[in-house]
Amino acid sequence: MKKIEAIIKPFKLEDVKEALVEAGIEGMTVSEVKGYGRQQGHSELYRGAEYIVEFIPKVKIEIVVSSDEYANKAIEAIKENAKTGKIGDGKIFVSDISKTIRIRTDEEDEEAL
Amino acid sequence: MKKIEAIIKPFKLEDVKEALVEAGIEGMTVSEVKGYGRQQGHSELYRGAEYIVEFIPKVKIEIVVSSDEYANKAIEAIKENAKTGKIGDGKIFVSDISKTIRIRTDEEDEEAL
Amino acid sequence: MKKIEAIIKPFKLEDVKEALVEAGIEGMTVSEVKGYGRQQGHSELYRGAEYIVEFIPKVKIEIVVSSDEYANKAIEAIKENAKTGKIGDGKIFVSDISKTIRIRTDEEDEEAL
Amino acid sequence: MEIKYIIDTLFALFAMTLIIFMVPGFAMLEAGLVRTKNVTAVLTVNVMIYAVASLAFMLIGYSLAFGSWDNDGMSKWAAFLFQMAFVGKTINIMSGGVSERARIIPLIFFTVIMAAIIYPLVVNVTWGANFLAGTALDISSMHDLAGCTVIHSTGAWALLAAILIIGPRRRRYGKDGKVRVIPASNIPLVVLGALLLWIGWFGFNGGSVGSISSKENADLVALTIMNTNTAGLAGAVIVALMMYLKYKKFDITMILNGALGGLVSVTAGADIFDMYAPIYIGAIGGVIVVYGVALFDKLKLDDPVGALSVHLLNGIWGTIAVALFASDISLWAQIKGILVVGIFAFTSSYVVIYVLNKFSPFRANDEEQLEGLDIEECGVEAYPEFKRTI
Amino acid sequence: MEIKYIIDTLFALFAMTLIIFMVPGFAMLEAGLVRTKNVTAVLTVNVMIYAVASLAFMLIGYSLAFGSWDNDGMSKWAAFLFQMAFVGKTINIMSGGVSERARIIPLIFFTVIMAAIIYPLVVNVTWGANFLAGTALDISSMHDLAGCTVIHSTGAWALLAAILIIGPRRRRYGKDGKVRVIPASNIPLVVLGALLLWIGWFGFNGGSVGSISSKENADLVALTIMNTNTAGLAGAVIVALMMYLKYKKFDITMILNGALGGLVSVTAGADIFDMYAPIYIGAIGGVIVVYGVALFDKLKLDDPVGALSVHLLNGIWGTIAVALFASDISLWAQIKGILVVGIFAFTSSYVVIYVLNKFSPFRANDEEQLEGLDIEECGVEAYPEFKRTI
Amino acid sequence: MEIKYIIDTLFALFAMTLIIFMVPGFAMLEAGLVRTKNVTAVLTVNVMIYAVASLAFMLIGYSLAFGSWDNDGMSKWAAFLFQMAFVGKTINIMSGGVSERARIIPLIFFTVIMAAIIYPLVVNVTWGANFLAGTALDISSMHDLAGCTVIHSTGAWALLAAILIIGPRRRRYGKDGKVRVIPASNIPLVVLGALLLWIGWFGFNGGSVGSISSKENADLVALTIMNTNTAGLAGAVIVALMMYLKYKKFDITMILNGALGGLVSVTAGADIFDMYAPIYIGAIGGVIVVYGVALFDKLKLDDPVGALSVHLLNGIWGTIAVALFASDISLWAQIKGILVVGIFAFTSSYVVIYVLNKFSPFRANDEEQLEGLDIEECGVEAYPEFKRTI
Ligand SMILES: Nc1ncnc2c1ncn2[C@@H]1O[C@H](COP(=O)(O)OP(=O)(O)O)[C@@H](O)[C@H]1O
Ligand SMILES: Nc1ncnc2c1ncn2[C@@H]1O[C@H](COP(=O)(O)OP(=O)(O)O)[C@@H](O)[C@H]1O
Ligand SMILES: Nc1ncnc2c1ncn2[C@@H]1O[C@H](COP(=O)(O)OP(=O)(O)O)[C@@H](O)[C@H]1O
Repeated sequence: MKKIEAIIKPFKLEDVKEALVEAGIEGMTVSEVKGYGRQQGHSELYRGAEYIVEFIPKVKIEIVVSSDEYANKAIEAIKENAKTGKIGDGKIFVSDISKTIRIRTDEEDEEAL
Repeated sequence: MKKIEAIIKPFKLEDVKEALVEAGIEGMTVSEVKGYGRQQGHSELYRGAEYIVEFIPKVKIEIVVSSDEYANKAIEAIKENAKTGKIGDGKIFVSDISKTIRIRTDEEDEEAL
Repeated sequence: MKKIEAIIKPFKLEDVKEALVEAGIEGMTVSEVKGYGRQQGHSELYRGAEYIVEFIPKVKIEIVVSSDEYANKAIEAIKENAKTGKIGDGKIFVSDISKTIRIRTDEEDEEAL
Repeated sequence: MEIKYIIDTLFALFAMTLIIFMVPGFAMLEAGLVRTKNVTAVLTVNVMIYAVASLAFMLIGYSLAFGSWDNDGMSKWAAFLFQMAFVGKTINIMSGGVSERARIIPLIFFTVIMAAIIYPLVVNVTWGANFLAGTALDISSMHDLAGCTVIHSTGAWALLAAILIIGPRRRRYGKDGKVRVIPASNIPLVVLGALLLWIGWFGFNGGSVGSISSKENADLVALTIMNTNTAGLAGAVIVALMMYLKYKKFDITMILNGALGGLVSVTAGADIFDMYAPIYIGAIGGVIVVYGVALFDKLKLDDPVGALSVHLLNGIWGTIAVALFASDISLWAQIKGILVVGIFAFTSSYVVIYVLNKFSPFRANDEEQLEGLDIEECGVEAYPEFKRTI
Repeated sequence: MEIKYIIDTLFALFAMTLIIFMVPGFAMLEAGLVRTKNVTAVLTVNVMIYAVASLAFMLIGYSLAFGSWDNDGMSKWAAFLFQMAFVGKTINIMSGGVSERARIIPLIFFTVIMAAIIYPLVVNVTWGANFLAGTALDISSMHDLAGCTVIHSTGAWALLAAILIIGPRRRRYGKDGKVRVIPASNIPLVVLGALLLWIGWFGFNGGSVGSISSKENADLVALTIMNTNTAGLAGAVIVALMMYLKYKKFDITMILNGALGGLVSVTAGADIFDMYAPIYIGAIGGVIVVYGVALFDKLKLDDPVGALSVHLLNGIWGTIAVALFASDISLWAQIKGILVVGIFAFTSSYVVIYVLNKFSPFRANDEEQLEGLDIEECGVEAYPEFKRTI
Repeated sequence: MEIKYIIDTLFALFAMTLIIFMVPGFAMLEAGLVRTKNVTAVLTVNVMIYAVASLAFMLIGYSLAFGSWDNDGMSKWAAFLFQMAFVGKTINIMSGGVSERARIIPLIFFTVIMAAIIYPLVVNVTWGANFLAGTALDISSMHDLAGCTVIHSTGAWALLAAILIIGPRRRRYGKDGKVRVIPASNIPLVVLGALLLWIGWFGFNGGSVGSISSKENADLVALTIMNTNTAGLAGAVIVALMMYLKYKKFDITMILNGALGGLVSVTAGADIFDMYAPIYIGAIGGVIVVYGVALFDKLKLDDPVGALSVHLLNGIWGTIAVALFASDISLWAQIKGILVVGIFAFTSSYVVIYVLNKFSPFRANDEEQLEGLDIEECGVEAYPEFKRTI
């Protein structure tokens, strides 16, 4: 099984989620993270003084899939829908998962996904 | 070493944590995430209009353990205590960790856990 | 490729980030998590009654690097800058990443980092 | 005489306006004290209480209490508005203490009955037409300037009845008897609310003097407001001291409850105390709150905002204190008033809540409480964009 | 006579102060209704409106409206302050309805013109010097106690013009015509704001009687405040009922809009209604809000705070209601007033906004809206330490 | 005469009530300006200041300041309440400027001494019994209507002393001399607080006229309130302009400080300026705040709420402005007043804080500051359920 982690721009989440669902991915877990990279943070003000906010809000999507086929589908869906072409679009990381369990049913691996 | 990631219902955290501690798991890291899956989101209102909140609050527990034995103990503790039997109870994912370091002491691997 | 996950004390983030950048790590993703371990939580009050807050705010840094060399650099940077010597300094976990994609450019693996 | 009529009308409108600030006051206080998942629900309850209780009092309760709308001393509309500003408070006291678990619909039904009948009957026999006049139960000689018994105790007796019937919040008391502490979610709102209540109290007690249009009354009104304030100060200070001695920390949630306890305790006699008595009365009021909160928790009477200690215990203490600190007040008259009102308010509320509860259960079930009343009862999250911590 | 002068000055200052509470009132209401990324911007707009509009009115508008600063009945400074307290409200109504997308600079320009010219001209022909006196357009016989048409409709006509020119928020209406619901971000602020507005209304309507210094006027002021309050109560109750019947839930955001709708609807005639009429008028006002909000959404007129329903529809309804519920008021005079003011306010606002828009575009572009106006326009996040959920 | 007594009592109670709204005003302003981890602590300090300072003033300070409680013009209780409403403000100014690092216990000790002795002595020689009468230091000819020097400067001199002794917040100034910006955590609270202060200022300055019960006084009170308001408007507008010119952005935290600076600057002479002078005075006050905030940061005087600029610089400017913009005011008398009060307030505060600091250190150590004063000093988190971002 593969785990796909994608760091994307927050406002792209809805499009990505819909594309994933269309691609047959039935479950995912998302969280709000902050990113640091080439994309520049913006400056803010407080009582007449400027400062830089370096960490930029991003959304992380985690998807575990049972097969390479699904992994590729998921990657494609994310790539297509998270892209704006501007710096900061984010990254996709793929790694291995050795076991999956659905807590409700005790089902394991493929059946749990 | 193994990493166990569990996505559970937030109100089950306390029970799960206690069971893990009892099972000899001395450390864990938790975070608030949002889940999308078979469990349906609820509808909310704003000025007389209804809308659906699709992402459901979940808690993610991450535990790194030194051995398969502990991994199994942890999985059992989670499975037993996170279960309500209703859709949305969540998933457990297991993967490999190649190295662990305790920052305070520079201890590595088994000793760091 | 390697993924380095570090759980550190929140106020150490800035130092760690700067050290990572100096070590040539150009990107990272951070998130606010809660930790449970040997470090004791503090007690709080509400209307004259005391209670214990067990989960302690921590920051998780995730860095994916292309080589063991960079991995070691990153680990060194984190170890040196996150250390206070007191309980609760946190842990570093290393695992494998099989694929990386930069969404903006479709670049893969080393090139994506 | 016209000028007195004008000035007292203006004065009543001023006092009434201050009391209306207690509507946001209660709303913010309670919104700050409950968990984020129940914030919209308590806010909705607060708004509905103001709306429903005021209308019910206007259409039914006011006549029941006073027999007629006539008024010689000031505009009858101003006199009504001033009284109307009180009625919701009784119910606020009750609703606050059952928050995080009581459903809105039955609370609204209870509001109607409280504002149209129960509270007006209490007013009738104390400040109003007094249908008990001449009977053995006549309590009109109780000195209760601004409702220590008439309002605070009445509301809190209703709360006690409600808590007995509705029970505690889910998992508030563990199987092992342990008390689970459920902290306040938004301290700035708690402070804002408490301070708005404090300011409202100036109108509440000062306005209850009834007239400012003579030299004596001007002095009386000013003294009343000063005494009111002093008791609040003393309540806050003593509780701060107690908290510091116990924990070396200043627990603001308790300090504010102490201030409110002090304010309640001076409400019965602020017009007839000298300027020092409120220091003692308010300080004792603060102490009562500290022990009261612990006591009610031991009794497993779950009261998220501390209303039983603030309003019931101090409602009683304040009414008795008049006899202790002011001259020419009969202790027996005060106690009789407390008893008659207490028995009537508790019994009638108990019966009404008991019966209502059969048709429209007050208690949200465990699953609803877990999800939070905001989504269950209102469909509106209080802070949808703010990430909640576990 | 001196005593009347003194009392009416004091009364005007009291009423003025209550109205100024509407400045935080509007600010908190709108800050609670918009998304967290636009909170600082709406707050800044609210503060700037108060500052700029009041200065413009002082330097230009007041003379234009009333012809002179002289006043016999009370201190001319008090009379000015009372009127000055009104002017920002017109613009608050407009700015609230275009929040989350309108830039600050053009809003400030519009504020100057509205406060210095447009609103003063409306006041001139209704409550003021009346340069239309004797012409066919003379509308001074319209009964509009506290600005149902003069303030609420005027501001809302400007809003309608602004919405037509500026357009809806980014992605508010999907390509498929679907309406995307954008919920309020902070319900306690919404409730606090609405309740402060409510209290401010006592000063707004009560103070508009103009004098309290006779027995008749004291009665009139008190009745006006009571009727104002009653209509708000009725608006809240009816909307609560409608929401409950439809969803079995109490949508507080709509209930408060209902209350505000009720308050607007009674503003034209609160001084001449009997005590029951406001129940009907306010209830109808509430119903209008419920259907109005849905209607404007169907028309794709994006109004994040519901100002068109609350202020425009109820401004019209309230002005008409005077003729229906009070005697001796000509329906035609009311309608004529609505039309003349409406046509003037809408047209002039439209032209001004249209022209301003050429030089300094009102609409923040999609990217800026996405980032949020706080960072774009103010550089200040409203809640920088609070983690936002997705 | 009785009617004057009554009206002035009512007026003083009205003004006092408005000033008390500054208690939540300061509390919300400061709670919004500090980081979330220090919110409960500043709120607690604000509540304790009100409680302790008022009691100390009642028991000791008031007699020290005025020599006697007697009053012919109004109820002596009302006169006291009005004065009591002032005293906490001096300390609020001081405590706000050392927030995020000053511990509560020593602040409370200082509150006692300030409210019982230091501030009463300042009042004694300016508005009160004047034990300096006839000496070379007699400054009773300084015109300071509502405490530009007596309150604002006094509090801010104490703040300056405190900052010098306590030092800046942890890591506020980097080793390399760089200033680390620490942004406000809750902008709606900042706006709410500032607007409540603004409204309170009407009572502060208007009430300081002392009587409304003659035609002249009614005019004077109304003019004073109008001028007060105008200066606040001008301060806000000028700072908005400066921010926009510099950053093309509207920094609301600075704009509000500008408004407050304007309000302070008009406080000494609002009763004797014509209606245009406050525009200039307030605008200059706003400019002073902008440069002042930057200046104090360069001097490494860490003042999280900008109190030195708002209250000290503008306290001085406002006192001088009286001589520049009003006739018949001696510039020397004003400067002498500033100097005498300044030297006394600074020196006495410095000594008191220095000595207190030996017994009960003011400064929370670095680790406590890192954890936040809420947990260290109060044990109560302000927003426990809200996830904090890094
Ligand atoms: N090496 C890395 N490890 C983990 N996360 C990274 C890494 N590099 C980038 N990221 C994440 O991806 C986001 C986008 O990266 P950035 O360099 O700004 O732009 P781009 O993806 O267009 O190259 C960052 O904000 C960060 O969250
Ligand atoms: N493929 C997946 N990858 C990652 N997380 C998942 C996946 N499927 C489900 N989840 C997580 O598990 C949670 C529960 O899944 P759901 O399908 O709702 O119910 P159940 O676990 O009972 O089958 C989801 O809310 C989501 O957070
Ligand atoms: N086995 C584990 N798995 C995952 N996270 C852990 C584990 N053990 C510790 N942690 C994380 O590391 C943090 C620090 O651990 P702790 O035991 O308190 O101190 P130390 O790191 O000094 O040994 C914890 O708060 C938790 O977030």
